[in-house]
Amino acid sequence: MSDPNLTRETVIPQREAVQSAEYAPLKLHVPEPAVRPGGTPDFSNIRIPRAGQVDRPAIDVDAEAIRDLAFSVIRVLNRDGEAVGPWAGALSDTELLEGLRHMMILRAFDARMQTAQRQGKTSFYMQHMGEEAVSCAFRKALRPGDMNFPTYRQAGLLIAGGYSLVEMACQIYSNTHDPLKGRQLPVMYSSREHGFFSISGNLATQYIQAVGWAMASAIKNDTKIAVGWIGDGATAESDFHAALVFASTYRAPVVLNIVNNQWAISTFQGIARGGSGTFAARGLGFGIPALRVDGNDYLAVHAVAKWACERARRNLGPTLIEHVTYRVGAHSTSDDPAGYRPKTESEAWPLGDPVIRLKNHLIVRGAWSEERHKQTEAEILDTVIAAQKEAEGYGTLHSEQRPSARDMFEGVFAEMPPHLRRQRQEAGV
Amino acid sequence: MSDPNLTRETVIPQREAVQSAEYAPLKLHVPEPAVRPGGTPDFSNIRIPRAGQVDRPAIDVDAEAIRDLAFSVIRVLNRDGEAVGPWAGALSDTELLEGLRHMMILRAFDARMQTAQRQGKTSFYMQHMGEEAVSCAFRKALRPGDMNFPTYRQAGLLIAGGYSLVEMACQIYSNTHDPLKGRQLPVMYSSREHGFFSISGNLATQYIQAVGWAMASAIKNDTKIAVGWIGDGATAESDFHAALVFASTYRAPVVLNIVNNQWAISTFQGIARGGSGTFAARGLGFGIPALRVDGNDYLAVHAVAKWACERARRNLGPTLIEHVTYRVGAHSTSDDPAGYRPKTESEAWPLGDPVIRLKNHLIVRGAWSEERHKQTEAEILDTVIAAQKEAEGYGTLHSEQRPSARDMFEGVFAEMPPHLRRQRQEAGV
Amino acid sequence: MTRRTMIEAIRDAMDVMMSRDSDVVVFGEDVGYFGGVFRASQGLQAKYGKSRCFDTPISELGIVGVAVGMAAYGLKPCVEIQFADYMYPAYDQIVSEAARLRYRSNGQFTCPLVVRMPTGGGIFGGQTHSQSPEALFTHVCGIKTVVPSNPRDAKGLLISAIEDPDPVIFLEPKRLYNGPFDGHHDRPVTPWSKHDLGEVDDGHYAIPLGSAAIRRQGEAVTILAYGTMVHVAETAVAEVGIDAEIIDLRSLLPLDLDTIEASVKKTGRCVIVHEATLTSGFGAELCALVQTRCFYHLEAPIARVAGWDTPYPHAQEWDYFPGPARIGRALIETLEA
Amino acid sequence: MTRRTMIEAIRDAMDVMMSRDSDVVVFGEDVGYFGGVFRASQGLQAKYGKSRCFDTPISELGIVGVAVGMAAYGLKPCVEIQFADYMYPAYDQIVSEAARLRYRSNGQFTCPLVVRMPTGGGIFGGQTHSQSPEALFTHVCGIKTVVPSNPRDAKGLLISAIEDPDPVIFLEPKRLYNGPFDGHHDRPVTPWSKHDLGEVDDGHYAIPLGSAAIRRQGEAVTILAYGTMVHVAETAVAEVGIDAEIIDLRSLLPLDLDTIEASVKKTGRCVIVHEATLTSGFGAELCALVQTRCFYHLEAPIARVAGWDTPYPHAQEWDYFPGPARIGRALIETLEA
Ligand SMILES: Cc1ncc(C[n+]2csc(CCOP(=O)(O)OP(=O)(O)O)c2C)c(N)n1
Ligand SMILES: Cc1ncc(C[n+]2csc(CCOP(=O)(O)OP(=O)(O)O)c2C)c(N)n1
Ligand SMILES: [Mg+2]
Ligand SMILES: [Mg+2]
Repeated sequence: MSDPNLTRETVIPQREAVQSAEYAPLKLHVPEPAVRPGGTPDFSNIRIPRAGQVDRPAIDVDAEAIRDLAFSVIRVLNRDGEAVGPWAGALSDTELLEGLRHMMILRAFDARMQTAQRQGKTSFYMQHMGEEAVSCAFRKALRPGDMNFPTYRQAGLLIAGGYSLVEMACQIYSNTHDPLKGRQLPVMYSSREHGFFSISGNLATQYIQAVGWAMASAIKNDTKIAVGWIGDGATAESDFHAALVFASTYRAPVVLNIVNNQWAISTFQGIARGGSGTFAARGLGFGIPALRVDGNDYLAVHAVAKWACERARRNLGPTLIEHVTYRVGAHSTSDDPAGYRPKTESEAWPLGDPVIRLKNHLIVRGAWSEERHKQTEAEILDTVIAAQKEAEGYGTLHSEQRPSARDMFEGVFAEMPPHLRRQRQEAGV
Repeated sequence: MSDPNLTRETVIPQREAVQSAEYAPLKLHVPEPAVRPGGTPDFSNIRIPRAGQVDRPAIDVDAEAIRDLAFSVIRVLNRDGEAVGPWAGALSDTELLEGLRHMMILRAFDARMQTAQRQGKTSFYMQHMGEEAVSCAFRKALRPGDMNFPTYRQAGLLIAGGYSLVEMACQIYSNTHDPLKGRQLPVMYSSREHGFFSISGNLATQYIQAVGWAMASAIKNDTKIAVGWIGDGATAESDFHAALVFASTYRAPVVLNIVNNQWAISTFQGIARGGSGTFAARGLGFGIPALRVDGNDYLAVHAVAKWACERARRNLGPTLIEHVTYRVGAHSTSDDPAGYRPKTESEAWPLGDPVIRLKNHLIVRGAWSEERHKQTEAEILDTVIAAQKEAEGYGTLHSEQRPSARDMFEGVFAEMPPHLRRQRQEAGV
Repeated sequence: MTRRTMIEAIRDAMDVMMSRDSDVVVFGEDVGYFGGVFRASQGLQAKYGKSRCFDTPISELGIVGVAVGMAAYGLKPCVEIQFADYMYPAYDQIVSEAARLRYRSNGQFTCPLVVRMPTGGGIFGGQTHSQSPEALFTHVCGIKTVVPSNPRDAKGLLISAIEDPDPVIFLEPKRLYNGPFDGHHDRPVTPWSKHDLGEVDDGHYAIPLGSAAIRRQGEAVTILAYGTMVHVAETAVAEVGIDAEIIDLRSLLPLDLDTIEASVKKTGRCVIVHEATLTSGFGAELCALVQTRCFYHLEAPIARVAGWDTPYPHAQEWDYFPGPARIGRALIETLEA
Repeated sequence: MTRRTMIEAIRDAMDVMMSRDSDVVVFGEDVGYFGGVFRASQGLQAKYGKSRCFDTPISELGIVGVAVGMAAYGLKPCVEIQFADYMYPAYDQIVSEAARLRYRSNGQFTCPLVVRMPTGGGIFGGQTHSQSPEALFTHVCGIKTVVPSNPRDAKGLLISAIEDPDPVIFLEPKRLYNGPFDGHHDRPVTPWSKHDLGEVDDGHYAIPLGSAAIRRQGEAVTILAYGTMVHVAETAVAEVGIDAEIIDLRSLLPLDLDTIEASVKKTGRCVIVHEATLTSGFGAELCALVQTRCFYHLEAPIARVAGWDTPYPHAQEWDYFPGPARIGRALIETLEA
């Protein structure tokens, strides 16, 4: 098995000497990450294929014919910042510049909101640091009407989809302009208009719903497709299995994304993955074409997304994509990774930083420069600060300006049933 | 993909012509079995490899190295009744005669109980017709202390494990000697002593428990192993996924069996299987060695069971086995297959009848004859009838001799809490 | 007007709605070609095609999960869980997703979904074919819970459920599928064709969710019941010869509290009957509501007659089932209290 | 005797049991190396090794499912569900398996299993980090349900739960982990080190399941509460200046009905408080039991103060939470009724 993403744990020999006659006592195997706090981060065992090496099959290929793609990594940007190989060449300078901009906005927004949370303006925040390319690039493969079923770490879908930063901040602040009326935890956005399904705090539940939405589109002879999102850790949940079963059986027009950012809170990916080598491998058990892509390579993510979406649109059925990336920040503002991984592990991550890699590529292309980058960074910061300020004008979590207790009683049902009316009365609102 | 078990449905080309520019309306794909009632049964599209063709790998083989075994069928008995190939040769005449006997007892017992249900002596029954080899042969690969987590169609584990037919019948009759005190539906046996876990009416739930039991054995440095059982249809359930995830991660000493008898009540196996070709393929997504075996071939099932159990005992981790067989009878006494499949479909089933095949093999070996077979059949019938009569002496479902209402209140907890004592009092028992 | 069994009435409701609204889709285990193990969807695949009525893999999670996605898209799925006892794998999708979607998305996404499931005992189904899990739904805000007791109601309520813009759990007492059940298992079964409520209007009609039906007017005591227990209560009342008022709740949430309150205030006594296990059953909520609302009118403690707090046993089915005798005893005690 | 937070007391209970009994194993999401997101199992892996305390994949079904298998083997698993809101995927394994195993196998297989889970709101966790699903457990026969309100009880009850031969659901009010909560979110947090019940005995001690504790003796009205609400009720009583008797139920099933009955018969009035949504909450069962047992002693309707029948909102957390003001109002109404 060629697995470019092997952590040291999986290299430990699985075989034990076969003993005769009597059996030796059994032992429980508990996978461990290569390094723990105090150790020196080391990803040298991770084999990353050179950019451009992996073939680009026809979209109507058989899953079996491309099973190697579930154990490799599709990459477009090489070390020199050039776009190479069969998956390159789909995006213009303008498109790439837009992509860079989206990632930079997401990063700046994250930084501001992270700080806002620390300042007590809201209760909670989750950032995307290191994973910006995945959602930003994927979004550009979609068409109006397509629907994402995201987790909490795909705000790039909103930003690249043109959703307003002010509305995002209002949701995070649970203020009077919060489109979700203060009902949801920060970052649990919802925007039907922007093809962004309401985020559930429960992991994985939305994955099977994406398949259902796609089946509905097929039932209605529509042309829209659905996109499911899940983290590496959450693939262990039941809904993941249900999604693969139903997608495979009904050949649903859905793209099923796994964002493998190496960690699930404090738990390294080896616990959810077990002995399969990769998460993409899960798709092979269902006859679903499964690809792995360099999630820190904007061009690669976009190219693979395009390929998979085209399959779905052509009624060729589902595709499973594992985005190989790294969660640079803490899991959320409630987490401190220093307790479970070396502090500098992110610096050792071999796939680099998605923003810097795209920036370098654009410079190599002659479409960008360090100066323009700095300038843009400053501009973007201004934009983000302005949006934040505007949102703060509508209140922050603990301010007086917040959704009313009345809003709490609305929307449980389309029409409020008598018992809830009585309760609202009792609450005096 | 070479799938010897393809039904016609999967042969329909999956590809549609790629259209340009605009997209054609999507369509929902709903798999259909090859033939429905009224049609002529036809399994000609099922490719069955010749007996003896499939290699027997070392038990410490890598899952990846034997992935073909998930798409083939391990068979030992050929058309001429000879045992051939690398999986043959493990069983003596005596052992094979014992195996034949077990299958014949199971079949005779089924027939009697089926009739008893029709006579109103109990509410419900489920028979094994056509699948006898699977559980009877597997049982002989186990050692004392090993634990099965069966479904309702593995009574062969009990019979081959020496459990008393009288106790089985008493459970079915819910009479005064029912070891489960009338609490369970007929055939939902339990016998810890015989390595047979309490059957749940809920499909699949016991699959993950088998993994837990095996993990416990490893935690305690024990040498016992666990065996999980599930039907083709039930693999779609969540517990199946959980079992594969945990078994893969902790390399649990467990054998995970899938009994693919082609049907799940009225639903053909293609609905649960989707596009994967086989059920064994599911294991590949987890790095779990996965094999398919001719479930109507006593010798093949036993050989594969031995191989997998040996892996587990040597701490080499889980194995997934798909037993390819056919449910000849109705799903249960509440079902009539005439509503969803051709009446003569079972006769067309290409893997034959497990009892006849083993009988023929023993005759070819010179260890058996038609006469002795008939004689044994008669003897067995007597034994079964005697057991049945004895059980009926302890009552049948609607007779006066049945477990008491008091038994209903016992055993909810180790010690009866006050509220249940009050309720028992209220019931006046 | 046609005489129909409860299964026929349910099938008719789906048929009417599928023909009126192409967004209505029906699926579940064995539901497509075969028409369901209780035959509720028989003929619907032949009539409406495989993409409107189909078989699913055995995954209750998957069935409800895809239904939630379809409902969010704009369809109106009406799905079947083969037995209520098998709804647990779908419980997360019901509670955390279907029930919450409108609220958490502030109405951007909604979930007009019906989950049908056969409930209750009386067919020697043992612990996994007999459960009545209604209280596990009534505790969950954002879903409605309906339990019909006869073919006429079943059709009208199911049509309302399918038309409802929010998720509805539709519990079908399987012991009533073929006829009303008087609680005496040893007596011959009466078919629905012999019962008034087996007369079912043709075509479309809706019975609003949240309105109870008074099955028997009376002055002495109020009986609150639903599903199978409505008929068993009728038997008990006839047998003990008490002038009870029998209220068939029909919908547990929303609940027709006005009808309940008016009745208990009139009779001053109340007996609640359900087949589910007693502790934390829906009877507890009814009891709590009645004692608050009618405290000063109550002349006796409210009694609950329910399944015992044990799994539903196989052989002792009729020891478990809260039959006419137990209800009768509770009625007499309540009147004598 | 050591001053301990509730988390420390819980950890200590597991530590004591793991050292006494090598069959006790502890696992769950982030439970192993890191010691759990609330740090309940911190240090246990280092002390007892990776096969006694370990991380699991994110599958609540899998966690409870393997625990059932382990318990059947003979181990005593004490597993953590990261938040009670995430127990739904495990609900089938709890209801259909853990709760039924002893019964359906007639004692051949048993399930000595503890499922710990943080419950309740008060930390701005929104609808998926604030739920109190106790009523979904009390309706299920075959499992016990425990809710401690302080470190001393938490340790003694958890030890009893681990030693219990049957499955126990152990609900930990997360708002109490670091200190008692008086219901006034705007006041500074009191740590457990300042509270009597933060004094926790060292070593092994057990508080039997099924015995309530009277937190305050009183004559005017009985308050039934558990978990966080015990402390909030204490505040309310102090604020309205009423001589209430406050009963901390500690275990909901088995329930200490004798203590409840004696108290309500003495006071003649009863207010029930819980954080879970009102309808079909455990308060309904308490209300039903009290009205039956104490009917002739009751001088006022039993009142329930509970979470509203809406999902637990984020911004309106304190509008949702049944705080001292609402409890106080109910007390006054009950006294004036
Ligand atoms: C059903 C459920 N179980 C547990 C949790 C708690 N939880 C929140 S995030 C998380 C880790 C998820 O890891 P992964 O899927 O890899 O996504 P990532 O955070 O890395 O993007 C856990 C365990 C939850 N939200 N839902
Ligand atoms: C959780 C659950 N869902 C549904 C059922 C109803 N049911 C009983 S058997 C069955 C079909 C099972 O088919 P398969 O797994 O192939 O096993 P087989 O009967 O063929 O041996 C179904 C749907 C159940 N028992 N449990
Ligand atoms: Mg992750
Ligand atoms: Mg089958």
